[in-house]
Amino acid sequence: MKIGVFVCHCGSNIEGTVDTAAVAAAAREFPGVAFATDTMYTCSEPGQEEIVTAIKEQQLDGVVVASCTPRMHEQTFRRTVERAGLNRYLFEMANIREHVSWIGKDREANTNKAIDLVRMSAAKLLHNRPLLSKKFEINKRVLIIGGGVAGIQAALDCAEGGLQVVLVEKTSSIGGKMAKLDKTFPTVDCSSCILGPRMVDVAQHPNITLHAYSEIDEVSGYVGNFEVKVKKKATYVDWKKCTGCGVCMTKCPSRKATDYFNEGIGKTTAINIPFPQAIPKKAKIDADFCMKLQKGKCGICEKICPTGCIDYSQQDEYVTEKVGAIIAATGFDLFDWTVYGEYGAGRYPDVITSLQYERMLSASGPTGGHIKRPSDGREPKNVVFIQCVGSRDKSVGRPYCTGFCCMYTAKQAILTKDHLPESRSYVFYMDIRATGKNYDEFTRRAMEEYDAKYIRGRVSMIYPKGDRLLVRGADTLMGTQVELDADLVVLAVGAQAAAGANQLAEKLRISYDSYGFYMEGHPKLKPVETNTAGVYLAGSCQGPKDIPSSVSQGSAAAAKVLGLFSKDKLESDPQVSMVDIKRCIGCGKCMKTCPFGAIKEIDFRGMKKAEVIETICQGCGICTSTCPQGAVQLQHFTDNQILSEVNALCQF
Amino acid sequence: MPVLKGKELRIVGFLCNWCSYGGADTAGVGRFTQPTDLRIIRVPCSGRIDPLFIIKTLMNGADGVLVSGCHPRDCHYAEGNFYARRRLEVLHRFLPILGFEPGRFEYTWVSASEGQRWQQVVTRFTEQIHKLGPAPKIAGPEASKTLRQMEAAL
Amino acid sequence: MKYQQELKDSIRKALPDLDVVIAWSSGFDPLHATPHFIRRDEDIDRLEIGPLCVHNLATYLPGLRGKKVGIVVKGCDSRSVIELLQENLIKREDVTIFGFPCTGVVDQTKVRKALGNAGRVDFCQVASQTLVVGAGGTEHKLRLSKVLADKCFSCQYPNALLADHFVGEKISPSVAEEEGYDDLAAFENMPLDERFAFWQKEMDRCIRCYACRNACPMCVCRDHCLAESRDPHWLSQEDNVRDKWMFQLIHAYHLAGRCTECGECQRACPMDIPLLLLKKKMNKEIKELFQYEAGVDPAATPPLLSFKMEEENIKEREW
Amino acid sequence: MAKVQFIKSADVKPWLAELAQQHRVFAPAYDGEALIFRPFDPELEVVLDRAATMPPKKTVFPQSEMLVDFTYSKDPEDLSRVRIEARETLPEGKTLVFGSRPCDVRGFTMFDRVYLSEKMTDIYYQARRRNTLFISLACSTIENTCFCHWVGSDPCDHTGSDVLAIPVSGGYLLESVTVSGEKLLDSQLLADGASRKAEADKFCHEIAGLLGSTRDLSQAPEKLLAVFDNMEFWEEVSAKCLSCGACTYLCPSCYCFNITDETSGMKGKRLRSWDNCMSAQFTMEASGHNPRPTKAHRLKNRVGHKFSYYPAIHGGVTSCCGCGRCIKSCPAGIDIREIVLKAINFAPAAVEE
Repeated sequence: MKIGVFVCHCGSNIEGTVDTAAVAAAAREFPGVAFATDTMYTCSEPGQEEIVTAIKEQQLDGVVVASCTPRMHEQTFRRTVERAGLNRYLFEMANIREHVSWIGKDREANTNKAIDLVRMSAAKLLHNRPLLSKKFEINKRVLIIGGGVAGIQAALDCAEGGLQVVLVEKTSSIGGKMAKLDKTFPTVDCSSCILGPRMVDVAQHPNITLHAYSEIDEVSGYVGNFEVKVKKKATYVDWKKCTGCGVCMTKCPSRKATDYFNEGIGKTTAINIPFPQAIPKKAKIDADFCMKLQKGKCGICEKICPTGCIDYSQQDEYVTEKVGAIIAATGFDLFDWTVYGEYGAGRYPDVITSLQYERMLSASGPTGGHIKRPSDGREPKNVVFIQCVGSRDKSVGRPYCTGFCCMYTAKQAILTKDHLPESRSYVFYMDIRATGKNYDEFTRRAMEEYDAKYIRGRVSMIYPKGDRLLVRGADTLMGTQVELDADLVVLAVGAQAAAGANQLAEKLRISYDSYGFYMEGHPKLKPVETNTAGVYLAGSCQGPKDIPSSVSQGSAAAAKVLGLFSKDKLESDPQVSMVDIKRCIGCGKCMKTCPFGAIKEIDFRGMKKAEVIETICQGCGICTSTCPQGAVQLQHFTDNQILSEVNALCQF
Repeated sequence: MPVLKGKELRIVGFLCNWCSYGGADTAGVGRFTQPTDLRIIRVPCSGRIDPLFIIKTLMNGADGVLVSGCHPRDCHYAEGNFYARRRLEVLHRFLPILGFEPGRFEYTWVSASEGQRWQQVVTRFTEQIHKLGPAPKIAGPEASKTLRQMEAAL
Repeated sequence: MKYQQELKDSIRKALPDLDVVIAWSSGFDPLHATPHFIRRDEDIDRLEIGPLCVHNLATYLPGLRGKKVGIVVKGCDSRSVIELLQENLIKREDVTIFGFPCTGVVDQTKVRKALGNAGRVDFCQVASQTLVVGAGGTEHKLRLSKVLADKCFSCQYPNALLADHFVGEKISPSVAEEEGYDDLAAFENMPLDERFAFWQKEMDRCIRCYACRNACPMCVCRDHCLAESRDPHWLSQEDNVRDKWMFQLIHAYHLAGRCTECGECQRACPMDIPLLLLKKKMNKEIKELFQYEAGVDPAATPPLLSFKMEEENIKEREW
Repeated sequence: MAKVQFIKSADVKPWLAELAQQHRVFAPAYDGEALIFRPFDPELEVVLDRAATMPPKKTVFPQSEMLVDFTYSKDPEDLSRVRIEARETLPEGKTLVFGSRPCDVRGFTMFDRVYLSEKMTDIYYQARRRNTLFISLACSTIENTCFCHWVGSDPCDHTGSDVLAIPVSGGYLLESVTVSGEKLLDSQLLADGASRKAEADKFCHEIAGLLGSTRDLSQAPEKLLAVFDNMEFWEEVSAKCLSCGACTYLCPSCYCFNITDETSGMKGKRLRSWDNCMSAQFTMEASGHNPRPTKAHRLKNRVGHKFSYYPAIHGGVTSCCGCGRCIKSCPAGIDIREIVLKAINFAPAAVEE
């Protein structure tokens, strides 16, 4: 093999602490290396051209680039060598930036390490073989998990793009958190007025199949050909017949059911439609509160339902959807703020969350849009907002900034003044994060036009004082203690990963960070991709996001799916396992351990042998480390390739 | 093969592509300074790591071997690190019978987001290996050369 | 051996339906037995069972796939049969298992040591607790407790765990289970550097004949072993300690969770390398970690081919 | 005329120490439970009362040896032009083996006919053979596996040795066989042994008698060929064979090898290592076809080669020295004598009309 080695300066990123010329010089001594040079920016147009030229002029048949991480540019350079006529797998990358130049300043040690990494890459490359992709059919349907604004946007964009969409929503209506909001910042326009029509579009779009009150049970398959088992939870109402008339709700005697939609402000009936604009507008029975289901007595809804759709014997139902791509848009949950003893840990009825306040502000909410103290129904005079509850707080394991609380607090201060002109709002904040378009102007308005008093500092304690609350905190700008009499305290509770996010990620085979938010393919360049081909992300499941960002991601994910499906066939990654039929003894250990069922038993001249189904194989290599005789080898990571790296490093 | 005039020891890492290799990248992006001894071999999944690679590396004279994969339950391939965990744990317990100091091989889990953790892992492991010092070497391919020299001496 | 005749009768009855029955007969001298392939009725007469029947005949089973095979097994051998069944390497319906209660087999190395340079062996008799050997004109009385194989002193399964025909009365193990790894514990008390040196010294005399591998009933790769392969190329053919030791570790690791501790590797080794020690260590750890013993349950899944989301006994170090 | 000396048992080690000044001396000593020829070490007990587990084959025919070492070097002007510099690595130095058995050493004469023939000389073998001297020791015990007398030898056979030592009371009678051997017998520690010659002769006579009656193998070449195509015969006799290499590697007269190249970086070496015909790899062709696909084919080759094909081209000499190690060390207890006799006595079943 004639190998060319290109050692990248990456400006001063590498050259600053690695003598790239020395690395290139050392590389010239390695077996197979016929050409080695150092270049300023290998990934740049002239840098790539240099590789192409060298391949042609020097008749190279293998290339090593020593630069950044392969997770960044492996694809780039594979295309480069392909342009020059080489197979893309006759290429190796040595990571001398993230793993060398950026983590140490000792130039001698770094240079020596870089030389070793290039030695390893060249040694492996000597064992590389050209690999060719196979084409396979794809199922051009997309599954979207989560019917919040991000999921809705993705669903509509995909459906408009001509794809069949399956939308799965955990609750009985789509709409997500946005449906609960009264107004949105910074325009203060009505949330349900802008979201409502889009929800209706989802309901009416011929390309969208909606499974509400459903969850993902199992996911199998691979990009282009997933099979998803959806669990449709029992609603005890036949939705085919339910018209959403709501008569059942008026007569249901069980009126103490938790009103999840209204964040527990008030109660609802055991059989309910969560809110008037619900999509689908169908009733469901909350079994925990239904007297018929709990005690076998009642049955009123069944008697009065004009369409006879009540079915107390309904069971969970499973449907299998075959799709080619999946978008996870599972959103977020609110942090459980009751861990904060200083805010009363839930003991004071007049300390509420921002989302509960949002429901209170909403004209369709439980108070009809009147701001009332939950304790006595009185209109508050002093409203104290506390920001960063469960955000930017290491002590509760939430060091990150939720990002949108500053903005909705300003919105709520403005709305408070609108509702109660006599009131005064106080906002305890750490910093104001108002980096969006028209955002900073908006917070300014809250302070300047709506007379919200912003106090930079944290609240140390809330005490009951008569029927009011005493809020004690610090004003760090003034360096003074602050004590305020409050009628209502609103906590700007931060976002955390949705309950069950981890379990879903395991089913989807995507990774999540230590807080449970899903990991994107690349923090900059692949914001909606995941490391699992065919699985995309939208909205707050990847990290807390406001509405515009969630919508953007919904559209972005849809664009990715549309892009993926623009091809009629997909190319399989040829980095899959292959069985050397001569070595295989048919013991089947590989089949036992393959997580994908990608290895099947075949009969070869009367002997049992293993065979890899290339399109199903994901290239993990578990089979290769399981096979005792080394008969099944993961291409591009064969035993010999890894051994050659080991031997290049350890020649004692 | 003396490594960098005796300043470094030979430490080989086997890292899964999706989590730990990414974590090492994240550490780089964060400029989290680390000792320079470690050389990383990238594999798709910790499940690809045949424990025999680790044995082979130690037999070849490496002073330390560090394996890192996705946290259990976070495997990109769903199950790879579960298999790896069993195989690596067995190896970890098996190596001492051969006379390898227990600390020469460790395995751990580092996610792609845990740059700082990666820095700590590398730093701690490197310190551990330096504390153990160079590993005793096993007569390998060069042994026959010695024999030949012995023959020549007579 | 008490049950020899009973066993012969049992085989005689079954033979017409079988292609071959594998048993033992007397070998090249009175002190050695040898595997005996019974194909014809008259072959049955030469069958012998007893403490000289050291060979684990299960090793032959995968090579006889497709044939109807009868096999006589000791308790330890039966575990190998079970393990082969579990791994689908043989078919249950093709194998007829004849079991008998085993009171232990000799370790020929110990016998050789005890006899010294005795010369030609003229006869060998098994008395209750002794082996009486006539060699070089003298009669040597060897106490069985001195010459039985080490594995027999930690044996938990003296009766075949799986048998179609069992002759004689089942006996109970002579040692408590926890004592099984005492010899290992002694070795593990050696300082690390001595262990390291020990193995290098032991491996140095390996001649790479691979008797250890070929005698092993669970080494089913047979002609496709990594030892001689260039692709994958794990080992060179050079006579150095590193490659020879590496081979034994490949062997040990490929047996992890599969080894039935029959000790054939060590018995077969013409250079008397204590190979069983490596396997015992592996088994001990597997047992501790996964409460698993190979070759006990044909329906079990070997621990390294499975996993649990939460492993009770793996404390991942806070690394 | 052979030089005849006497050495007291107690002087053996001092004498070996003396010889070790000019030679690499190997003598049988225990390594673990195995008795092997180890480099002489005054600390180690030299064990002479029984045959070693392993013959001293390695001293002349190493388990593996480097034939050539090679280095790649690049043309600095054009890195893709690579030169290979290869160097023969001929073994040097003098070796002396003490305590080998007559059968062990006689094995090398089987090698000699192949490696030192008129047509072809193996220079590596030749160098070691020339530089290795053997002081063999006549056997004082006979084991069940001994059958040197079947193949034309006896416990006092000096063929291939440089000196033959015969146990006599108080020590050993040392009789030179070759000129080089004679030179070894110059030590101050030795005394003239002529007076003990008779005792030695008596010993040899008696020990040979213990071997018992011999078997006539003269028909073996022909009879083995007769059963060549009788695979049923070979399947039956090979049924218990495990296809390992214990028999061949412990055999003093098995001389087959394999050649492999190993490279590391820009350096490499060509290795010759023992190979054995019992392994499936031995005849495996690159295409995947194996002309000896089963252990029956392979065992047939081993027996046939030693008792039929080799004698056919080497003047009737059986390529077996009767040491019995293949029997003793076979993990399955295969007895080569039994197979040969079975072939000789094999009567084809009468063809049914």
